[in-house]
Amino acid sequence: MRLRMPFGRKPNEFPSHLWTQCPSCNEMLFNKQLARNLNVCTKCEHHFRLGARERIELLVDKGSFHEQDAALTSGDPLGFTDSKPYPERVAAAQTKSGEKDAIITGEATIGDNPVILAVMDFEFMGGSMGAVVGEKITRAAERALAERRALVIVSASGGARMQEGTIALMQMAKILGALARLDQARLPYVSVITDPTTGGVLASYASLGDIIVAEPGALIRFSGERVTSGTVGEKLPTGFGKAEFLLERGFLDQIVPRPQLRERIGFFLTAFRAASQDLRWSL
Amino acid sequence: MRLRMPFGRKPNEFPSHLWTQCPSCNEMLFNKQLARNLNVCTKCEHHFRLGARERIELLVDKGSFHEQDAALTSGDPLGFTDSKPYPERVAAAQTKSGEKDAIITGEATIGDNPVILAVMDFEFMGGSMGAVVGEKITRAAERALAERRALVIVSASGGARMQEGTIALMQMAKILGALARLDQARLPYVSVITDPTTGGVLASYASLGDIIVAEPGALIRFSGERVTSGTVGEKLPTGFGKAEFLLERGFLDQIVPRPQLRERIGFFLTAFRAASQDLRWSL
Amino acid sequence: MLDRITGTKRTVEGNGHLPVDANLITEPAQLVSRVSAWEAVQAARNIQRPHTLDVIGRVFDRFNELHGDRGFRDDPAIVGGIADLDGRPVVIVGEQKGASTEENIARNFGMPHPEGYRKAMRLYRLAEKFHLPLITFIDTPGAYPGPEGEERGQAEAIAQSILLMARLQTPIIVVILGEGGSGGALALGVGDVVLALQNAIYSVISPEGCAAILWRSPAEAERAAKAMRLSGPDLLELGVVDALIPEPPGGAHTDHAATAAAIRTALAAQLAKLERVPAADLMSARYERFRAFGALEEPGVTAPPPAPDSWWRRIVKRAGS
Amino acid sequence: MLDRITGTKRTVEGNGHLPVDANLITEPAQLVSRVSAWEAVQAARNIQRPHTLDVIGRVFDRFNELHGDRGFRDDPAIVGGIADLDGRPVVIVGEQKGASTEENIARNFGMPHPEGYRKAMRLYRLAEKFHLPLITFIDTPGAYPGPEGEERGQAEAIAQSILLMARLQTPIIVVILGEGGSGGALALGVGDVVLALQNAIYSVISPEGCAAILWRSPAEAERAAKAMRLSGPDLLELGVVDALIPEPPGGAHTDHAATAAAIRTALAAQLAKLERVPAADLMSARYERFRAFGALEEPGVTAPPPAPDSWWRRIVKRAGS
Ligand SMILES: [Zn+2]
Ligand SMILES: [Zn+2]
Repeated sequence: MRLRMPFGRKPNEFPSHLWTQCPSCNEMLFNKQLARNLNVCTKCEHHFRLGARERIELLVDKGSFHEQDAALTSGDPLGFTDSKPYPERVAAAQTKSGEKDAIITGEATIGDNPVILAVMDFEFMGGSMGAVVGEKITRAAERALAERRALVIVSASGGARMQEGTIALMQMAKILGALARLDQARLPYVSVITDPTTGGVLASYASLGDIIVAEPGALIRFSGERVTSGTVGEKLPTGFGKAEFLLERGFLDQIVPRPQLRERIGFFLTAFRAASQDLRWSL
Repeated sequence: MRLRMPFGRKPNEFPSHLWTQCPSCNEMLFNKQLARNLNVCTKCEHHFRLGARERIELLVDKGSFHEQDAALTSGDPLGFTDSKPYPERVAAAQTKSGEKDAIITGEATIGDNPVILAVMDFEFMGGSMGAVVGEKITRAAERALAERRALVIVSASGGARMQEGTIALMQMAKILGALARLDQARLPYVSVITDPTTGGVLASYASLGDIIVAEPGALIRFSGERVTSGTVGEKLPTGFGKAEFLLERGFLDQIVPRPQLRERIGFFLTAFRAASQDLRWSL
Repeated sequence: MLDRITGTKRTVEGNGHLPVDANLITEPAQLVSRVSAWEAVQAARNIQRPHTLDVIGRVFDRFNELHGDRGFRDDPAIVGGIADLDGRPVVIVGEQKGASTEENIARNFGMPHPEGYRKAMRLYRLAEKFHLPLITFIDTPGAYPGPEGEERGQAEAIAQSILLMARLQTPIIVVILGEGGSGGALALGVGDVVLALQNAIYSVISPEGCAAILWRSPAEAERAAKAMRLSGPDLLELGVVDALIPEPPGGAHTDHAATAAAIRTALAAQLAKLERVPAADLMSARYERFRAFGALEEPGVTAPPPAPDSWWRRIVKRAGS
Repeated sequence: MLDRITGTKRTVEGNGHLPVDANLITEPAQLVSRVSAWEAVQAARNIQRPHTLDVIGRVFDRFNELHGDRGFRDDPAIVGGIADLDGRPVVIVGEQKGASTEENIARNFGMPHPEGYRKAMRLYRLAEKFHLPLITFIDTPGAYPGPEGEERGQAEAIAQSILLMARLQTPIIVVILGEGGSGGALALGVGDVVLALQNAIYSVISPEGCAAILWRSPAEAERAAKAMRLSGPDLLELGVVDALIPEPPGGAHTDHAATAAAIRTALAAQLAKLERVPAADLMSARYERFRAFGALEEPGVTAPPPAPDSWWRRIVKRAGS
């Protein structure tokens, strides 16, 4: 991030490993304090991106999370190479992040409601969805079905992972097959959309929740900026593709600030919980 | 209808009980020939309105129609009087038309498919929907359900009958309750919309067919012209509220010229017929 | 569940009322005085009358508004969400008028567009999926009659909404708060129990519209209002509403809190009954409720004898009330 | 039903092919020569290639087009309706490119808007209600990426369409005619059998888009096309399509009639098999078809042994093939 310095200060007063400037209000934020505030600007409440592990921490009841399918890693279905082979790119991303792929899944409780939780991480290859993301979400949905838990997915993704080609595309159908079964069984699915969520992730599970919430200011669009303006060449209105725009257009239930997410999701899950227990109404 | 005379002819050359001028192409049409052509202009194919009895004749397999619930007549739930009492208005309409109310229902076959058919008549109090229309359509739907026949409704109506107040409004819920059961049982319902269909009829059964077709040029809108322009005061585009506009806007499957209606409906009913017979697929 | 569950003179069998619960008005005779139809129209349209969000805030706990139709727009003229009623989660959908000119412009004077009804349907389905009771609040002059509404299928949206409510497999309570304008109201109006505030109105067309057509003069609206029998006691007599919720002496607009308290009591009592009714019985009862409307004559046809064990008796038995 | 019903190396158990029916190509080795990826891209985009309505007209009898999404607009980039295939009624939905510049403008170059996918969904539900087999034709550069598409929920419409196809209780055959562009293609692409014309392509992003992002230059599209493995034989090897329908020697654009005849033969043969499969088995098989995609490594986890009586065996038994 390029730092624009407040008037009268010199750059070296704010070394970037210690400070971050808020792109929204320009405030210089002390990194540790920013992290303590869940990566939300203490001045203007701008929501910075958040890693999957930190996200899980803030979403679940303390200590309730148990990771599943942690060992899954990507194959190389196409034998794909651009400037370097796909497996090398994955390995580099794994080394850098300490994670195996762009998603972490597991069981937890949220407001005492048993859930299966899947959280994407944009830092891992742009949160791109390949077979690992597809498999982990599908297993998550299947587990939710088997154990009659709710499913919560937090999306943050540039879309399908190009290096896995149509196999990445097929993950959309694979995941949605599992979501269809979950829906049939009347188990709740809450989709949480965070900055940024685009492409094949938005065009599949992110857009299908019984409840869909987004974080303030999140970029949410089907086409990447490049594609939309490049292909069609039209000027876009301000705020286009931001969460607030999507809310107005009818695609979000709510925009929920990060500190309220756990409580809000818990409220919905508690409200939905009775359904699967009332046999008079089984269809 | 005000006659505009073609150049050089005198009005008395075309006595109005023998001739009708086409409002679309101005051609003078000999009434008997017009009737033989199903009330469609022989020159420009403008579709004139058609009475319910004539409509039934052209829709069903020859001789297959048997009327049902023919004796039903309206009560006076509100004790309604404007310039004259409602029962007097009904009696006058009955005398003038020889019909009991604005709809005729019965069983028939269309292309050898067993159907229950309901046909509205705009000439009877503007095809308005009161309890008789509501009851006859509801019975038609219930009979279709009991006998596993398809339901075909031909609409032509100014909307709910004001003189029956909220009782007329309730007919919409009553009819749609029966249509919901028909849908649940996977029995086909074809809605045929003719000129004009507006208000509560359009906002209930006319808009809900598995297949919805309309006749060319039919006026089809939720609000009467008066209400729309009066209340909001906007200028309306040409063709607004005509069948062709509705087709473009996605609310009609097809516009079907009158002479092709029977065959077209028969095609759809034949295609849908297998469903109720295939037990592997019963849900 | 009032009439249809417990059996009253407005049901097929025509027997008398059971004791009235929750202080509801189920007989016009219970009213000390009866306002004129035109006074009811004025009261129902009073801008200071409690509107949907105001009522929701006072009647329910932890209301979480849900937005959007998932296809075109979030219509501000219809609001909805999930909240608790006495600790029990319910889905709420209501038409929303403004309490000021500014809010009325934002809310389109409570006249929904098609996407408003499509938002409502989305929430109806949510209620059904999770078996949450559905409570709707009606308060609209009618569906928006302008060209945009026509273009996006106002009639289709209303028809689908009525159809969906008719088949929705979860208990539904309808409350008419103010104006119940025609199809735009009925799109939220197909329920197991239909209640109305004492001074609410419900009509097939506005009195002004009726007067313009039948009397050829909007100035005859007062006369039309009377003829249409759109006031609370009229609707009660016609069976269109099952009971009236009493308003404070000066009218609902004089005391929002007291009005909300009466609504809350009524909802809690009805919901407690509805929740004991098995799904299949509830669906039959809802069907029969609307099936029964209509003043008809049918010479030569004798009415079929009532079934020995009718739908509402079954329900009364199972519900044990 | 090819692979999944009869069992091939691309199913879980990895056994060999059963005899090939309807002259379909189920092994790349059956191809005399293999065009380059870039040649396939050119062929798939050839404006003279047979497009959906042209194919429908030649393959089916008595096609009756059905219009509209019942909510916003009739999208000309998606066509659909009911027709007969060998006297058996089916529902057809397909993406429609133009055969001329004028038609391409009218058809938006085969790029559907959200209302196009919503029209498709309406027809999917119609097929399900009346248990008519569904046949879809894919031919699109992708869903329209412009602002109107975003505003009306392009992503939501595609997601709902995929979800609906995944659960739709009627047999589905998918045919990729030309370009299979990403999610805009997959919205019509979830079937029990997925076929492609020999020179059709299917990809997660256009070669140009891929090149622009990964090679930072659209000029590298040819290289990207090769790397993405988007041509017919590649898709066959990946299991993304179940079989290729052979094109005439000069390519489909040289002989529309022969191409249509090959499609017709393939559809009739597959449909005859699919129709014998009970609903529950079909739904399981469709689930497993897409469930199986993914090259994965999972250290420390041994794959579970195959179930003794797996979904496809059950189907083979019942279908008796
Ligand atoms: Zn800030
Ligand atoms: Zn003419």
